Amino acid sequence: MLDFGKHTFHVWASYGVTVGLLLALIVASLVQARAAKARLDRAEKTDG
Amino acid sequence: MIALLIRDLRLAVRAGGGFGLGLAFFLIVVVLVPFGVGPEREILTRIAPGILWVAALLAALLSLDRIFALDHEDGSLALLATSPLPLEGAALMKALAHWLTTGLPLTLAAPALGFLLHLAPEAYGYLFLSLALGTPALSMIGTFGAALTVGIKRGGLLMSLLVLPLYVPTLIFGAEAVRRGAEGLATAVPLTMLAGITAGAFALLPFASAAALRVNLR
Amino acid sequence: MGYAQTMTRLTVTDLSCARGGIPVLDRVSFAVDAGQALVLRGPNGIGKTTLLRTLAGLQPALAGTVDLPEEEAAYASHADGIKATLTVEENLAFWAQLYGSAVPESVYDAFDLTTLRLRAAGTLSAGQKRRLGLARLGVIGRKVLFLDEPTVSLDTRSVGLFADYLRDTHLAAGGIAVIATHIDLGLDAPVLDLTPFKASATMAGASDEAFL
Amino acid sequence: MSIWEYANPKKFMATTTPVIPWVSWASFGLILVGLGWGLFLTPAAENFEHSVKILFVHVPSVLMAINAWFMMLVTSLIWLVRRHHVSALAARAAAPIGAVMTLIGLATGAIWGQPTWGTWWAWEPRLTSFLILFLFYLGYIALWSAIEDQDTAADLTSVLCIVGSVFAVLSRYAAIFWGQGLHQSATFSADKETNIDPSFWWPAVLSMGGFVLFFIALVLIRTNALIRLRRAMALEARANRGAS
Repeated sequence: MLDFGKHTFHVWASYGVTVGLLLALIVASLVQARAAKARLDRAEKTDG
Repeated sequence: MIALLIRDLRLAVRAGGGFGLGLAFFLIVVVLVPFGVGPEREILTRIAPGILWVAALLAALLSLDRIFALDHEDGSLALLATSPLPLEGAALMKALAHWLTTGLPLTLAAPALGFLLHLAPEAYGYLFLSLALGTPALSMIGTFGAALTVGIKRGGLLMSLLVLPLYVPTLIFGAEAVRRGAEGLATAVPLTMLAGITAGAFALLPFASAAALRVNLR
Repeated sequence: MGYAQTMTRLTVTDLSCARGGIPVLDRVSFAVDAGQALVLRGPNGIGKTTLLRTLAGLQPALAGTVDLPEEEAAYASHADGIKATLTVEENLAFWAQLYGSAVPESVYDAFDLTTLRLRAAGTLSAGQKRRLGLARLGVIGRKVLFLDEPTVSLDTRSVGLFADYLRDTHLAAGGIAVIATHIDLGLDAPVLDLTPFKASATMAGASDEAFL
Repeated sequence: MSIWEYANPKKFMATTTPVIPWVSWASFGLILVGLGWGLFLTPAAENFEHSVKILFVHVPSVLMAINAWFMMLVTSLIWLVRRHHVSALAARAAAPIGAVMTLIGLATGAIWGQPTWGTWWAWEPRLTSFLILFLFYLGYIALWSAIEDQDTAADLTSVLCIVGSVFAVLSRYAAIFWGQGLHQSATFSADKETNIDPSFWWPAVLSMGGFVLFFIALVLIRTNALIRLRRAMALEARANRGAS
């Protein structure tokens, strides 16, 4: 694992947190988007 | 305008506890703190300004959601909206009524409770002054929060979440003024900022509250 | 307590209004002259309350115009804004003060409240509270009244009292009243049935219209 | 064709949907390159050694946290003035992103300061004002979900956003004033690129660009999702009305 001297842990921790939170946000948004699309398709189907 | 203020004050007194409720809560919070923090004199003296201010803030918050909720339920809010009194004036009077029933008693009682927390002798004047300058802002900001959440069922908790962040500047400058007063430092800056925020709140928030009320009445 | 005899007139042209973002009434038009009343009829949910709230200015209309003398509208609904802990007198005094007028003694007799004058409003019966709510209209001195089911929970004698007040005091002095009610008030007022103005399900103007 | 053309939700969705993949990949690429470069190719700074690399995530997230709120303020004003549904939904879509950006800024700021302060959290003026901003975001998001009628929610949240912006600025000065009370002056304030020497400049700019595109892409995705949701609700409401 690349060694960043004294602050190795700190650097990796901050990147880990950042990527982790961004991924969580992306996943949540995509799940919400897919649910919205599904609901819309159902509404448009019954709307005829 | 004054008619609404007088009616609200009369309602607060008639409903019993109008003046006493906020005060009692303030007393309880201040009395609870030493139980949590311990009776050591040095600790209490140091945190006294902060505790008194946080207690005042929570007491103001406690009695906020009744400001518009009662009028909304019995329909007088709609009648007020169609009266010659503009909603901005109504919001202003409601804030003033809330301050008179909650903020003012707190300001008068706070120095007396300072003894319980071993507040530094020099700080009593600043405590009174900072509360006198700051509590009106608490009422006006609170009235805005109440106007935003008047239509929401069980909106009390949500209102606290909306209003507390808005209280931060007043709390910081208020408590800081007392703390610096206690240590004999210059308190001009925090006190002027405190007064500035209160003035700004009374200039901006009646209009924001009226806008929120109009939306909720739609 | 007569009103200035200026020609007060209420004209409504092509008014469309919505409830909860969905249009309920489309292109309602009518006019009411001074001293006249108009009774609104129609099935529940047709939009009587919505129309009255729009006329009183409590909510914006989707389209159309409402012309009435400036600052002369007053609204009264089921929720009559009575404070239980205040006495009858204090309730009326508050509304009078708010509208910048005084409480005329005649209003106590007109609504049979003389004996209840010093009673706390909370201790009144539903019918008495209703009469106090209506007495407010007599106190605020507004010429154009928009009344939503004013006679609910009133006994026949009180309904008669209210009808007399409307006819002999309010309308006689050149006032106007638009009333949504199913009870015959004995006023020889024209009746407007709102059914023909019911908005079609696909009418434009719904707040979601941009999404459809 | 004025830009207000895009206020029409269907048109907005039609024009933005093809753009989203491009912006998403561009932001992914920029972030990858920016952070990769920053992590592996830059030397250790004089007195901070490698912990300066934390800045490549801290600075962009902090900037995006502020810009997201500013964007919400602008879209709220557009909603109040022009009544365009898309801008109100864009504000609602941006709020969670801004909140997460603030959270990232707080976390990375705390990690960045830990070696100097010796603790994981210090009530340092900058971090404190971002903590307050985070509370504003929570209130805003909570208000949206507390109201059923969508137009009322849009109006009330817009008013809250405007008033909140004024108080957010006030809180910023209050936090700075209050921070001076700490007898330790802010030894470093991790201020923007200004105090970063040239060799760090490129990775910082790249990752910043990446974060901006990330924000845009996600706002578009979330706004379109909200538009579809709103359209579905409208269709369902019409179906109920038609049936009743």
